[in-house]
Amino acid sequence: MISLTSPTKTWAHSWPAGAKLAGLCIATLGLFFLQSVPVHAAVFAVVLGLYALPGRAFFVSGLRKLQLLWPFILIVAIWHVWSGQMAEGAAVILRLMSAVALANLVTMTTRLTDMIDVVRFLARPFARFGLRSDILELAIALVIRLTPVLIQKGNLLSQAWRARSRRRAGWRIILPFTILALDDADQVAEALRARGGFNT
Amino acid sequence: MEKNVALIALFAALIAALGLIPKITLGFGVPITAQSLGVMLCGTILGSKRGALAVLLFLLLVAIGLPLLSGGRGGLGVFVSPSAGFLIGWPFAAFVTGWIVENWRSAPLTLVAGVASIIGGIFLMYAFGIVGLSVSLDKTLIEAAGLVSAFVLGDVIKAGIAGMLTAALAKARPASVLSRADVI
Amino acid sequence: MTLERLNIETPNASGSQIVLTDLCYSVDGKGILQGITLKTSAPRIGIVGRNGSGKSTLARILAGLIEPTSGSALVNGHNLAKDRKAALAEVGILFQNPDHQIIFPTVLEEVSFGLRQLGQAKKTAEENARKTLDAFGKAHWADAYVNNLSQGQKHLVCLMAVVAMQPRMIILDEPYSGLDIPTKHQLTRYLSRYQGALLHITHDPSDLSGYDDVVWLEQGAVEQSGAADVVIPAYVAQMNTLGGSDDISDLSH
Amino acid sequence: MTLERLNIETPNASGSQIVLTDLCYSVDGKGILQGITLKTSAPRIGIVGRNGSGKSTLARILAGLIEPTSGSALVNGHNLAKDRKAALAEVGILFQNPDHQIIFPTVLEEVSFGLRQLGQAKKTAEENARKTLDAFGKAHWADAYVNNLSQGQKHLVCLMAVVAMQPRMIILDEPYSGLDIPTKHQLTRYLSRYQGALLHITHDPSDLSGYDDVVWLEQGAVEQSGAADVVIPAYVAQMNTLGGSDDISDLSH
Ligand SMILES: Nc1ncnc2c1ncn2[C@@H]1O[C@H](COP(=O)(O)OP(=O)(O)OP(=O)(O)O)[C@@H](O)[C@H]1O
Ligand SMILES: Nc1ncnc2c1ncn2[C@@H]1O[C@H](COP(=O)(O)OP(=O)(O)OP(=O)(O)O)[C@@H](O)[C@H]1O
Ligand SMILES: O=C(O)CCCC[C@@H]1SC[C@@H]2NC(=O)N[C@@H]21
Ligand SMILES: [Mg+2]
Ligand SMILES: [Mg+2]
Repeated sequence: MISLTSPTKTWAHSWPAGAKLAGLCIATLGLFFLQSVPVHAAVFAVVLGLYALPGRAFFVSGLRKLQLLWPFILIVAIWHVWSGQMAEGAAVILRLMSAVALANLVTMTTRLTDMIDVVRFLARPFARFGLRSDILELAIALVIRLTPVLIQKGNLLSQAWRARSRRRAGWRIILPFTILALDDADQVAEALRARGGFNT
Repeated sequence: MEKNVALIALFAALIAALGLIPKITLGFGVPITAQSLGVMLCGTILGSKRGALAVLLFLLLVAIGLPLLSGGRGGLGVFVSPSAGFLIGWPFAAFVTGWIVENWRSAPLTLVAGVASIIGGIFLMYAFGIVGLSVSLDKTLIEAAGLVSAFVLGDVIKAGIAGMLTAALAKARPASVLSRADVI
Repeated sequence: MTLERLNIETPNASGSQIVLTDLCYSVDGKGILQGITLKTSAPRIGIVGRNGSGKSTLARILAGLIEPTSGSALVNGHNLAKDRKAALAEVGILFQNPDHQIIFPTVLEEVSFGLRQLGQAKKTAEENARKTLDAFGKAHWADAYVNNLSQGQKHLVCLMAVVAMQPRMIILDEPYSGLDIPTKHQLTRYLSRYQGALLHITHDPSDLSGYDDVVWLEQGAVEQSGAADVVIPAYVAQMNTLGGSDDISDLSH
Repeated sequence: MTLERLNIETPNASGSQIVLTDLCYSVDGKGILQGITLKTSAPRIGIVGRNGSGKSTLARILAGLIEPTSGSALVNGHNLAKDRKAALAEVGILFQNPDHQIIFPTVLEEVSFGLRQLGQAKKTAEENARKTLDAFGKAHWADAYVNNLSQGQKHLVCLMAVVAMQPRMIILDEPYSGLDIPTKHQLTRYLSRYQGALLHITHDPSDLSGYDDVVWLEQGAVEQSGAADVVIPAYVAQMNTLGGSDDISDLSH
């Protein structure tokens, strides 16, 4: 599975992931205290500038991710035009786009392994409640490894349905699919135990 | 221990796989997705704790940048988007759904799991979703509730499916419905 | 319905006409099958080739489960990816792993599903499913939960589900892997009685004794195809040579 | 660490002492293994038996993955279900399906995981994992994604992950099913060089040529055990007889 990290290398790729995330938190919080439309517009322009710095490919793929917001933007726009509160509407839309764009920016410039390091760091205080960071890391690896396997098996199941039916598979294959997942869990548990499990 | 980790990881993967069932994006951008059925199943099959952990693990992977939400979305952006309230509600929904199935033993499992899914996967989940929408779109709670009503029909059907699936599973493989297994 | 394609003891099976024209299939731009052209109407066809050579993919195209990226695949003149109604009458497919095939919790539900899809009413479908179980001497399995069956037993359930629909051709994707010797013998016997065509994917050339034609795939293309007694020896010779060398297939990415 | 158990070319493998005493295993009151008593320290042991006879269950008990319901299983004097630390040094297991065994997304992570479990530091573990890849001539696989590998390649990854841990015995649960001929030859060759013991479950008696002892299980009990050249012919004869009859294993529930 390919993570959403951008293949275009930027200078931000080498910044510490923890700092980027902390910065993102503060910036997002800040956005909710801003009310002025010109300031929001300026912020959004700066964000777009950040997207433009690494080059065209990065900019385009970043905008494509923002595109997913158009239904929200449309509905808020219609709403505010109808109620006549244009300024509030513009602020809401700009804030939404800036917040999502900034968050995506961190995702696009942070490697998966760096993210996992942050997770390990953040998990540390929870150790006293029994959260072991090695187990958490392993669980992350397992999901990354097994999601494609499960999806492939799901595809085979729906083909098995189609092989005997003129219609597409309905919700009914979710039962055998769940059983596959449960079987896989049994086997993975054994594979883990066979190599030491968590007690060594 | 290994078994619990494997189950939690596999159900996180199951939610991810359900994201491939084509989503329908409504007028206001939050998709109708089979992934919320996955959340209900986590509760009804794995039970409260494991179910909630599986959903949390799934969200953690989304947050660190894997494209596991329906339509191949993911990353930190979705947690500040209008969907965020729902996403935050997911683990609570799974927990409450699972808790009800664990503790309400006097009725047939189809009914219990179905009703539990409605309480956890609709009432509770929508409470979170409505707050999220109202914050992110700057609407009142009532207005946000109006938007969310578009999900009701689909989610009632999903709750029905979760109920039937859980009961069918309990018949075919009793040991695998952990929310009802007496050794936890 | 009688199990006419199964019951007749002296095999005199009839083939289906398979016509593949410059067939290509790719996923995400990665070519999996390339320019396959083939014509056969033998009643017993084998497909051999190394792991990943595209055998299962070809099988799924023949069954109409996936559509070729370019080129065409016709079975008895039908494009089965488009014409699903014809597909059900033309082709049944036995997947390699029964866990990927079985959809319902009990044996009877599983076997009658396909019959209902053929348009039979619920009662008729169940009756006919029971007849199929009977023909295999497995009437007592009707209400058994599939999950309690052993691997070999699950395989047989899948086979019965396919046979019940009486397709003109059955595609078998490594039907014997993981089966014990007696089960394998018995399945072989059931299958040899089948009056329709069989298209059998296998890694064990001895499974194909008595077969008419064999297609040998290599990296998504036809390496050789024709009469079984020509292709099989060539295939076995090359496989043994490769087995002597030390490369476990290249990893060129 | 050197791969001493792998590198020596002239096989002179040493066995592990396996002692099973009145071993029983049941799930939900259903007996799966019954009263198995057995003692062997042969370096090459085969296990045969019909589908559902309990072979994989026995393998899991020997690897210490599950505990016998009653009776005892000792490998070189250790109770491996209890003593998991000893288990890692004593037994490695290769499952039939590599997708059930491979835990990590990349080859290096997969191979080094077991070494870290043995207590090696992250860096040492990675170095040793690379050495193992090297010994198999697969150093360039280190960063490959498992999902892009072929079936045979995944099998080899599993084998390398097990071999890296240098257990005294490797249990193989139908390691060749679904593999093409060359891959099978190559894996056979890698395995034959292994200096530890091998315990090999298979449905194909020819996989066991050159083996010392064979255990034949039937419905959860030992039907016959002893020298391979005694047990295998008896087993094959009975399987062929059964294959001639028409019952495809009883379903007695
Ligand atoms: N959906 C898919 N996406 C990407 N690659 C695929 C997909 N399906 C198959 N492949 C690749 O296509 C090739 C052919 O696969 P296929 O399953 O047809 O091989 P096969 O001949 O049946 O092998 P085996 O003998 O191992 O069963 C393999 O390299 C496989 O990895
Ligand atoms: N967890 C379980 N619950 C119930 N029954 C089980 C369980 N595990 C195994 N069995 C049953 O125990 C029997 C032995 O299974 P096992 O997998 O050991 O057989 P096997 O000899 O390895 O067969 P095969 O050759 O098909 O791999 C089978 O009848 C199986 O259905
Ligand atoms: O953005 C996403 O992908 C997830 C959004 C959450 C969707 C919610 S969950 C409850 C409700 N029912 C649906 O089908 N969708 C919403
Ligand atoms: Mg195949
Ligand atoms: Mg087995």
